[in-house]
Order: sequence, then C-alpha cells, then structure tokens
Amino acid sequence: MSDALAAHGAHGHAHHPAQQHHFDTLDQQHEAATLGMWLFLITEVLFFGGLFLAYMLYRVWYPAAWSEASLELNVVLGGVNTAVLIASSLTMAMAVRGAQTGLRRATMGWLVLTMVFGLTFLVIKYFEYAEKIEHHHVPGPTFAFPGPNAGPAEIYFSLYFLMTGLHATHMVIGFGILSVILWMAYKNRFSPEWYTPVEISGLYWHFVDIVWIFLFPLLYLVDRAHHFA
Amino acid sequence: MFPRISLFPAQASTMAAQVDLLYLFIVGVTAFFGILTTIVVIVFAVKYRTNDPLKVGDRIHGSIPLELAWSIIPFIISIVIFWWSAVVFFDLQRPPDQTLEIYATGKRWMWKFQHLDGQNEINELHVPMGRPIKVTFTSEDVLHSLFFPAFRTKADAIPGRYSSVWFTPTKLGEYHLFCAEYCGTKHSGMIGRVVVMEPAAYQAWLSGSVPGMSLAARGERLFSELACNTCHLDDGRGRGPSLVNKFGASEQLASGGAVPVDEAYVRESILRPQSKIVAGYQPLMPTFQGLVSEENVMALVEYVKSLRATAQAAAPAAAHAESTAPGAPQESR
Amino acid sequence: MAGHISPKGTYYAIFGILMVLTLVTVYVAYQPLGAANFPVAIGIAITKATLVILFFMHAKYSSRLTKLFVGTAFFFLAILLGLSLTDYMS
Amino acid sequence: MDTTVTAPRVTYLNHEHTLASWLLTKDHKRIGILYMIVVTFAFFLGGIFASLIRLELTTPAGDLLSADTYNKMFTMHGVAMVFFVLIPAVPAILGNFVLPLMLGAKDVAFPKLNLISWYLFTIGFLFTVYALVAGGVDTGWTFYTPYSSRASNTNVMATGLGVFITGFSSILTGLNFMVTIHRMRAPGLTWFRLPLFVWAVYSTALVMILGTPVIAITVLALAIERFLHFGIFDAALGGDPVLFQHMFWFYSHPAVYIMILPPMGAISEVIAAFSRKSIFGYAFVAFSSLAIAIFGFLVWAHHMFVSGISVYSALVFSFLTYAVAIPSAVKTFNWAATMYRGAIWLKAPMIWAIGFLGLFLVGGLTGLFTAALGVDVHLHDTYFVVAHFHYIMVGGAIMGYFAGLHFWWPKITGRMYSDIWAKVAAIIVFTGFNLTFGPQFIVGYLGMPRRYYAYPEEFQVLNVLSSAGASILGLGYTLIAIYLVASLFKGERVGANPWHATGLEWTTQSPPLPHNFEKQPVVTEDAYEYTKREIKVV
Ligand code: HEA
Ligand code: HEA
Ligand code: HEC
Ligand code: CUA
Ligand SMILES: [Cu+2]
Repeated sequence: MSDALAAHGAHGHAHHPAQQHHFDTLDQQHEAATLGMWLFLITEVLFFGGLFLAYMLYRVWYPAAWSEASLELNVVLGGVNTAVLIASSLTMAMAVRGAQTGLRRATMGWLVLTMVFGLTFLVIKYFEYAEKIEHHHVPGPTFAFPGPNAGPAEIYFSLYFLMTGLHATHMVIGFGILSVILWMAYKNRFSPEWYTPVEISGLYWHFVDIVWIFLFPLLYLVDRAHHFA
Repeated sequence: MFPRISLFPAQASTMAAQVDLLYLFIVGVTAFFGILTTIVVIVFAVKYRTNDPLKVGDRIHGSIPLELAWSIIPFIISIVIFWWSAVVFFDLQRPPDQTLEIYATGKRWMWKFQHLDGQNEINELHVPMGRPIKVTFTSEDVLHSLFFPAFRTKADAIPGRYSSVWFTPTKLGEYHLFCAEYCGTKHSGMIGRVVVMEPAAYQAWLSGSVPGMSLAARGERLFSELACNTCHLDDGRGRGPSLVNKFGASEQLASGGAVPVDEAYVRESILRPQSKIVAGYQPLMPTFQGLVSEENVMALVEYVKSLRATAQAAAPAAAHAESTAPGAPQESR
Repeated sequence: MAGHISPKGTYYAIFGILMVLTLVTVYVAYQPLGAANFPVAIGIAITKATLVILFFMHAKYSSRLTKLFVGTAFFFLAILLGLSLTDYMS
Repeated sequence: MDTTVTAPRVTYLNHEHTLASWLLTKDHKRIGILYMIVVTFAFFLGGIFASLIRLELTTPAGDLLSADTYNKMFTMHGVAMVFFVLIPAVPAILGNFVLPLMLGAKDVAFPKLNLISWYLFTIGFLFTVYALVAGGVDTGWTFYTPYSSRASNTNVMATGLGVFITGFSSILTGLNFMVTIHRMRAPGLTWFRLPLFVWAVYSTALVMILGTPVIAITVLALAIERFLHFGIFDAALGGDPVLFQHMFWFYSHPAVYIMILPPMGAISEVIAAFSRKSIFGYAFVAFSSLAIAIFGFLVWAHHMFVSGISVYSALVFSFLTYAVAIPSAVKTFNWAATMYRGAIWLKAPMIWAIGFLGLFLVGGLTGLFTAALGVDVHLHDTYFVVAHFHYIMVGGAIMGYFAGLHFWWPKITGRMYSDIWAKVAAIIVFTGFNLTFGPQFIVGYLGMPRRYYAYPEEFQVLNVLSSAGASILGLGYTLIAIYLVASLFKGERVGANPWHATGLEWTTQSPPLPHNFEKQPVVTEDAYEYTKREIKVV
C-alpha cells in the first residue's frame, strides 16, 4: 500500500479546486471515491441478493406456476428494454471516456443519450406495468390468475414487482445523478485531471444495467421452450 | 428460609437423560476453560500489577506453538461436542417405529390435540407411559412452538407445514407444556400440561372421556361429505387414483420424479392438489383450501393412512431405519 | 489522473457482443433443452455481466483491491444462496 | 498527573460554538459525540423498558403490565438496544472519534457522508420513537412472519422503516471506514503496524457492507407484504414463512459480530496499554477479527434449529458455528497471554476490560451450548438463550464499550473522571450483572420460555433474584453517567497522553485540534512498542 505513503506529499502548493482539504492529493481523493463506489455496489449486490434467494426458492418449489406466470410477461418489451439498457451502458462508457479525454461536448452528448435511453426504458416499463394492472396481475386483493396455480403465481408477481420496481427505482435515482453530472459537465467542472464524479456515476449506471441483465432471463424467459416447442 | 431451587427439570422421557448428560459434559468442558482463563487473568493482574506508570512490561511478541495449541485443542473439543450433540439430535428427530400417533394444531392461543380414537383435548395431553409417542402438528395462524421441557423436546408449528416431536415418557406425573415461539398477546397463556399415565389408566381415560368417533372414522365421513369418494374409488377406476395402500409408498409424478407419500404430501394434495400431479392422471382435483380446517385435514390424512390394508410398519420403517446414524439426511418435511 | 482510457473500438465491440448474447439468450429460451435451459440462461447472463464489469466498469484495468471487492460481492451472494439451499434442497 | 496541565487554546470543541456548527459539522470527532448523545438516550430508553420487564417478572402472575404492553416492552427493548445502541455504540461513537486519529488522518474519507449517516441514524431512531409513542410494536425484535406480516396490529411499518433507514446509516458508515482505512493511513503506517482496534473496525465495516443490505431488503419485503399484501412469505399462497428467518438471520447473526468486534478491538487497546506490552500474537488477533467477520456469515441458521430446517442443514450450520467460535477463543487466550509479565496498571479502563473478559467468556462459552444441536432443541427460546446473549452483549459488548469509553474519555474531553468511582461502578455493574443474568441460565434450563409475561410459580425465586440484580445494574449505569458528567466540569485537565500509551491518537493534544494533528504524523514503528522506547510523559 505504498500509495498511501506517496499520497502524503508536501503541502502548500496550489490545489485543484475540486480537492477537499482532508485529502493530500487529487489522486488520493479519486481512489477513495471509486473505492467507495465499489463498496456501495457490493452492498447493492446483496440488497438484490435477498430477492434472488426468494426467487430461486420458489422457482424450485413451483416450476409450473413459474412457467405459467412468466408467460404473462411480454418478451418483446422485455427484450427491447434489455437492448435499450445495454445501449445506455455503452453511451455511459463513452461519456466517461469523453470526460477522461477532456472532450466536454462529447461528454455532454453521450450523457444526454444515456439519459434518453434510461427514460425510454422507464417509459416501456410503464407500459408493461399498465398492462399488468389491467390484467389484475398486481398482487393483493385484486390479484387474479386463472387456473390452479394462482397462489404461487401471486408469489411470482410479488417478486416480479419487487425486483423490477426496485430496479426501476435505481434507474430513477440514476437519472437524477446523471442530471447533476450533466449540469457539472455543462459548467465545465471536469478535466482529464478530475473526472471522478462521471466515473463513479458510470459505475452505478453499469451496475443497474447488470441487475437487468439477470432479471430479464430470470423473469421473462422461464421455460418458454416448454410452451412453444 | 431459602426455597430449594432445582437445576434440572423433571427427567420424564428416554431422551431427557441423554440430553442432560450431554449438557453436563458441555458444562464441564466450558467450566474448565472458563475457570482456567479467569484464574490466569486474575493471577496475572495481581502478580504483575504496578503503580508506576513508567514501568514497562517484558518484550514478548507471541508464540506460534501456543497459538496453534489454543486453536487446535478447542477445535478438537468442539468437534467432540458437535458430534455428540448431532447424535442426540438425530435421536430427537427420528421417531422409532410403532409410535402412538397424536395430531395437534396450534392456534392463538391454544393447543388442540386429537387422539386417534377421536378424543380431543385442549391445552392438555394425556399419554401412556412407556410408549413412543409422536405428535404431528401444524399451525392455523402464526408460528407457535410445542415445547415439553420434561421431555427435552420442541418444534415450531408452522402454517402450511407439518412438524413433529416424539418422546417416550418414562415417569408418571404432570408436566408443563409451553408455547415457545412468540405468537402475540397470550403467548404466555398458551400453556398446558401433559399427563403421563399408566397404560391401563390411559386406556381407561380414553374410554372414559367423551367417546367420539375415531379420527380415521371422522376422516372417512369427511371423505364422503366432501365427495372425495366420487373420484377416489378403491378399485382405482375413478377419475382420481385409489388411495388404498398409498400412504408410505412413493408416488410417481407426471413431471417426472417421485415423492414419498407422507403426511405433508397428503395434506398438500388436499390443499394444493395441482402442485404435484400423479403420473397418468389429469389435474382435475379441486383445491379444498379454505373448505377444510387443519383439524379436518388431519382427520383426512389419518383416514388415508388407515387405508393401508397390510403391514403397518412396512413403509415408514424404511424411512426411519437407520434412525440413529448421523449422515443419513433424508428427513422429509 | 492516471485512469485507463479504452479505445472506442473496445466499447463498440463489447456492445456488439452484449447485443448478440441478448439475442442468443432469447433464442435459446425457446429451444427445448429441458433442464439445461436454466443453466444456459444464467451462464449467458453471467458472461454478459462479466463483460460489463471488466470493460465498461474498467475492472480489468483496476487495482487488485477492486477486483477483490468484486469477487467478495459475488462470493457472499453465493454464500447467501448456497447455504440457504442446504435447507431447501435436502 | 502531578503537574497541572493548562487547557489547549484551540480544540475541536471550542473553535466553533454555535448549534449549527455542531449540527452541520463534518468533523469526525464531533460526529462521534453526536452519536454518543443519541445512543446514550436510546440506552436509557432501552434500560427503562428493561426495568419494566424485570419489574413485571418479579411475580409469576401478569399483574403490573398488560400482556400486550409487556410484549411491546421487550420488543422495543430489543430494537432499541440492538439497532440503536449496540450496533452503533463502539464503531460509530468511538470508531468515529479515534479511527482517523489512529490513522494519522485529518478526517474520514467522506466527511459529508459521515454526517449524513448520523442524520439517517437519528431519523431512523425518530421513526422508532414515533412507533413507540404511537402505541408501540409487539413483534419481538426478530419480526418473524407471519405474525409481523399478518397478525400484529401494532406499528410494525414505522419500526421497520426506522430499522431500514438506520441500516443505511450503518452501511454508509462501514463504507466510509473501510475506504478511510485503505486510503488515509499516515506515511509508514502499514497494515501490520495498525492498532488492533483498526483491524476490528475494518472487519466490522465488512460485515456492515455485506450484511446490512440483506436486512434492508428483508424489512422492505416485509413492509410491502404487510402494506400492499404482496405475498413472499405468505403460507396461504404457498409461500414459506421460514424464508423470512433465513433472510433475517443472514444479517442478524453477522450483526452480533458488528456488536462484539469493535469492543474486542477496544479491549485489545486497553489491555496492551495497561499491561505496557505489545499484544501477544498481534497477527493472530488481527486475522481472527477478519475470520470472525467472514465466517460469521456461515452460521446464521443456528437460530433456526427447531424452526423446521432440514436435519442436514442443521448439521452444517452447527458445525460451522463451532468453527467460528475458534477465532474468539484465539483472541481470548491472546489477551490473557498479553498480561503475562506485563507491568499491569490497574486503572479504571483495565478494570472494565477485565470485567469484559470474565463476562464475555461466560457469554461465548454458553454459545457452545446453544450451538449443540441436541441441547438447543431444549434450550431454544428459553431464558437460557436470553442469558447467553445478555452475557455477551451486555457483559461483553457494553462492558467493552465502557472500557473503551473510559480509555479515550480524557482524549475526547480533555478531562479525567474519578478513577475510584469508575472502579466502584465497574464492580457494581459486574456484580449486578451476574445477579441479573446468572439465574436466567438456570431458569432457562428448567424450561421457562422467553417472551413470557406470566410464568409458573416455581420459577419465581430465580426471577426475583434476576430483578434484584437488574436494579443493582441500573444503579451502576446511573453512577457512570453521574461521574462522567461531573468530570466535564470538575475533572482534572489532562495532557496529550495521560495513560502513557502508544498510538497516534495520544500524540496530539487532548482534546485534539479541529484537524487532529499539527503536522502530518509519520509512523516508524509497530503498534504497542512499549518496551522499545522511552514513553513521552506529557
Ligand atoms: C454480541 C452478540 C453475540 C455474540 C458475539 C454471540 C456469539 C455466539 N453465539 Fe450467540 N446470540 C446472540 C448474540 C451473540 N452471540 C443473540 C442476540 C442471540 C439471540 C437472538 C434472539 O433469538 O433474539 C444469540 C443466540 C445464539 C444461538 C441461538 C440460540 C437459540 O435461539 O436457540 C446460538 C446457537 O448456536 C448462538 C451461538 C453463539 C456462539 C457459538 C457464539 C460464539 O461466537 C462465541 C465464541 C466465544 C467463545 C467460545 C468464548 C471464548 C473461547 C474460549 C475461552 C475457548 C474455549 C472454546 C472452545 C472449547 C470452543 N447464539
Ligand atoms: C445491547 C443489547 C441489550 C442490552 C444492553 C440489554 C440490557 C438489559 N436487558 Fe435485554 N434484551 C436484548 C438486548 C439487550 N438487553 C434483546 C435483543 C432482547 C430480546 C428481545 C426480544 O425477545 O425480542 C432482550 C430481552 C430481555 C429480556 C427477556 C424478555 C422476555 O423474553 O420476555 C429481559 C428479561 O430480563 C431483559 C433484561 C435486560 C436487563 C435487565 C438489561 C440491563 O442491562 C439494562 C440496564 C440498564 C438500565 C437499567 C438503564 C440505565 C439506568 C437507569 C435508567 C436508571 C434507573 C433504573 C433503575 C435504578 C432500575 N432483556
Ligand atoms: C374431481 C375429482 C376429485 C375429487 C373430488 C377429489 N380428488 Fe383427489 N385426486 C383427483 C385426481 C384426478 C388426482 C390425481 C392427480 C393429482 O395428483 O392431482 C387426485 C389425487 C389425490 C391424492 C394424491 C394421491 C396419489 O396417488 O398420490 C390424494 C391424497 C387425494 N387426491 C385426496 C383427496 C381427498 C382427501 C379429497 C376430498 C377432500 C379428494 N382427493 C377429492 C381427483 C379428485
Ligand atoms: Cu403460541 Cu406462542
Ligand atoms: Cu447467531
């Protein structure tokens, strides 16, 4: 850990405006911030992990209900949304790259694109939810599901709404974060010496993408073959 | 002046002595380590004490052999405790063959026991001495736990599942029966007593108490009241499979695979018939969820059990065969 | 600041692979592979996630510590799922 | 402390005075004190609940409180003590205060986040207090479903929300500390020169980051189940109520190590400082903290041996439970060995530390009983378990907290409390404690279930003893409050290093400067090098 050693250089020289007083160098600050974000993402993994546990248990217990309930989901919308999110991850990566290389306009452009994709995702999700509400697939007193597997199917939809709802909440928060980053980019706060906020927002955004990468096959693609082969 | 305080609850079952012995063994081991460490600390604190704030201790940094010794020795001792307690645990979990079956349901805030001959009791349980007894139970609302301190056994009552405890009473008398899992306002009132009687007295009690219909007979009546018998014909020619000789066997499922036909499976077949479909049959059976109480489900289960025309012990014995050998984890729930 | 700057090409390539994998996972889901459907779907998802972590999130170019943390997250997730299954699978 | 010490001119306490300068502070030392205020309040609240519990239990009949009130009492007692006292006590109070000092840093890595954590904590606490004022909550601190999701008609939502929010405070604190330890160490302060308290806090932070999110999602799922009638744990739909227990204990068992690891760290500091010796087996003590943190995640279902888990699973978890006891054993023996041939200065913190050793031993060793499958079937949900965890949490962790608090009090306030009174309090607490919880082992083995507000008469004698002990205990805690507060006004002023201890925190003035050190400290030697150098007397 020689970085900590090296980090404490001589004082007194002019600091970068973004540097906070309790750090010795901008590098130290950058490393602390990225490390902090990674740690936060560990937390997020286990946050969703609890739901994955419930998902796994009931999928094993009720394969039939799982497969029937999953058929109620719209693979086309889900698939398109997957593509949209992956695209937004690309644009986010490009935005970070823009910041790294000091291209302010490019950074802003890619950020805007990312946010547009994010919004698209949420809009599509909105239509999916509306459809579920219409079909009485929201768990609770109004829940209706034909056939004998109504009980476990209700568990499935409970998990569906919890997982995708939590994911969508993360998207909304991510949208808010990116708005701030966009504003900061507009104010020309970033440079090849200092782009940490863009980078750690990117980490967050990619994480949200990864969650969806798992949710899509787990929720939408349960046992489709059985019904269409 | 001083009332006598006993250190152990009554030892009233075959398992109680085993559990107490293990307990005493752990008391011995832990007392040894506890007292040893305490003495060492006190001796050092007294022997090396000083009031001179500038004095320093000797330069000692550690010792690998010591570290290894005090990691490995406690570990070995732990393994001994673990092994012994696992053996006792297996005994506690695996009822012997030929148990006397009793059904129970917990609901806020009482325990209801159903004897095979049809007697019902609330918060009281009469059992004969010397016979292994197995209580199978579930809960109608929240979690409860059926706890017999004198028999050193307990298990949680879980809605949607069957649990069981078993014991062989060895001492006449009345003992506590507690609800050990928190269940709301009168959790501490969900208590009762278990009365261990001479077998003869037990028989007398059975016949003396309200002569009801036997549990299986009640099940049989429900079987026709609920029109189960319209589908489940004994000759197997109905829309549903024949249930004769089903209990204890293993059932082939339409989804592939097999399940043992035990209490939990029969219960599930009644309340969630579609979750497991018997091979060769259509998923026609309607659910009886909400139509039969847990107590009546138990009567139906007992009826299905009673349909075993032949050898009573054949199948369940297989499940309990090596009951004391640890490492045989095929407990079915 | 000494961050790794990936060439644009890398990003586009990863994007392409991710899209292809998405199509593959949908395609495979409709193939009757029986018990293999689930592991294949999860396998593809893990591959995709790994690509995102390594390239988009720059884990490939990050310190050993960062890699360790990523591993930690999934290790403990595996404990949560795996040890719970000792109850449910037996 | 023969010479009169003059107070330093500028300290973190006096450089700003306004209320806003406290409520908006980003100084880790002030934040530590903010935590101390809320936690102390929560402790007295929890203590009042405990007093009512013990008062009710002096007679077998339920006469003082109603059954529902009693149920609310132990629930609120457990929630307050676990989530608002013990989890934050050592890491958030002492950790916040001394961690950056020990590292030679100006602050934690994210000072703003640190303040936000305190606000989240306080808001979570206020939600819980609201739940209390609005009628209480009665699920037990374990919130088991389906009671919590379906049956209870008390303020489960508000309490759950309180726990959820506080959880985030815990996560962010853990994250902050971990980054701080990785990135903010002074030049020369390599990993193996770190004080053991830092290792303990690091391990704790790991548990906070990995475990807390699972309780958060569990409580969230519970709230949604209760409020929106979703059905993840609902047996009526085919759900599994026991799943909740798996998810709850996946956090709550590791959480017990959140509670004990930092006090263990403080004990390492105190024992080394008052034996004037380096810790015996430094590396073993350091790594046993990490081992406890990691293995602590492998044992959660030992709370569920009779909850209907499979026999096979029970075996695995029992075995792993024994495995995780070993690092604790290693620590205990190393502490004892550290005292060997030391120069033991029996000041108040050391007395508290020795008390910790004794009570932690009993608590830990009785964990071996409950971990033993065959015995736990009988012991589960009896007072034996209650006694086990009070020995370890009150006798161990709270004692450890007081050891640490007495150790660093002069650093925090610049003043010394009365050594005599502190020793008297330690002895009162030790005695009262054993009287309170010792009899509970017996009454537990006799079969008295926990969470009972009325009980069979034969248990009365032991319960009366226990209640008597609790009043002595309460007296002891009250005494601490009195002499510590008194020391703020009358206590002798102390210099930088009243204990002649090693460690960077003792090289700066007491109370420290707003930014901790006059100039960046540089470390050139291992921790606890008492024997190698002249100890500077200030
Ligand atoms: C700070 C909190 C804390 C800590 C550190 C511990 C530590 C341990 N706990 Fe405890 N526990 C609780 C808090 C804690 N516990 C709480 C709150 C509950 C109840 C929750 C509820 O239901 O409300 C509980 C319940 C509980 C149970 C469930 C009981 C039941 O409900 O049926 C079990 C079962 O295994 C258990 C075991 C252990 C063990 C083995 C340790 C070990 O880590 C202890 C290790 C320490 C030692 C072993 C002592 C030192 C060692 C030696 C001197 C050497 C000799 C050692 C050997 C021979 C091995 N605990
Ligand atoms: C850190 C954790 C912590 C701490 C410090 C304590 C402290 C105490 N606890 Fe408890 N306790 C728990 C954690 C803790 N507890 C938990 C998790 C449960 C389980 C809850 C559940 O089942 O859901 C529990 C449950 C519990 C029970 C079981 C209730 C039941 O199952 O029915 C009992 C019974 O004796 C008890 C007693 C006490 C006592 C006497 C103290 C004493 O140490 C408290 C002493 C403190 C004071 C008394 C306050 C300070 C002094 C004053 C305010 C002055 C005035 C008072 C007097 C002079 C008396 N606690
Ligand atoms: C409408 C017809 C119908 C009625 C009424 C009916 N069942 Fe069934 N039952 C079936 C069919 C068909 C099956 C086999 C398919 C399946 O497993 O669901 C079955 C299976 C079962 C099984 C599992 C048997 C095995 O071989 O594994 C049990 C036990 C059972 N039923 C009990 C009952 C009881 C008790 C009732 C009345 C309370 C009842 N059934 C009423 C049609 C019926
Ligand atoms: Cu029923 Cu407690
Ligand atoms: Cu535990």
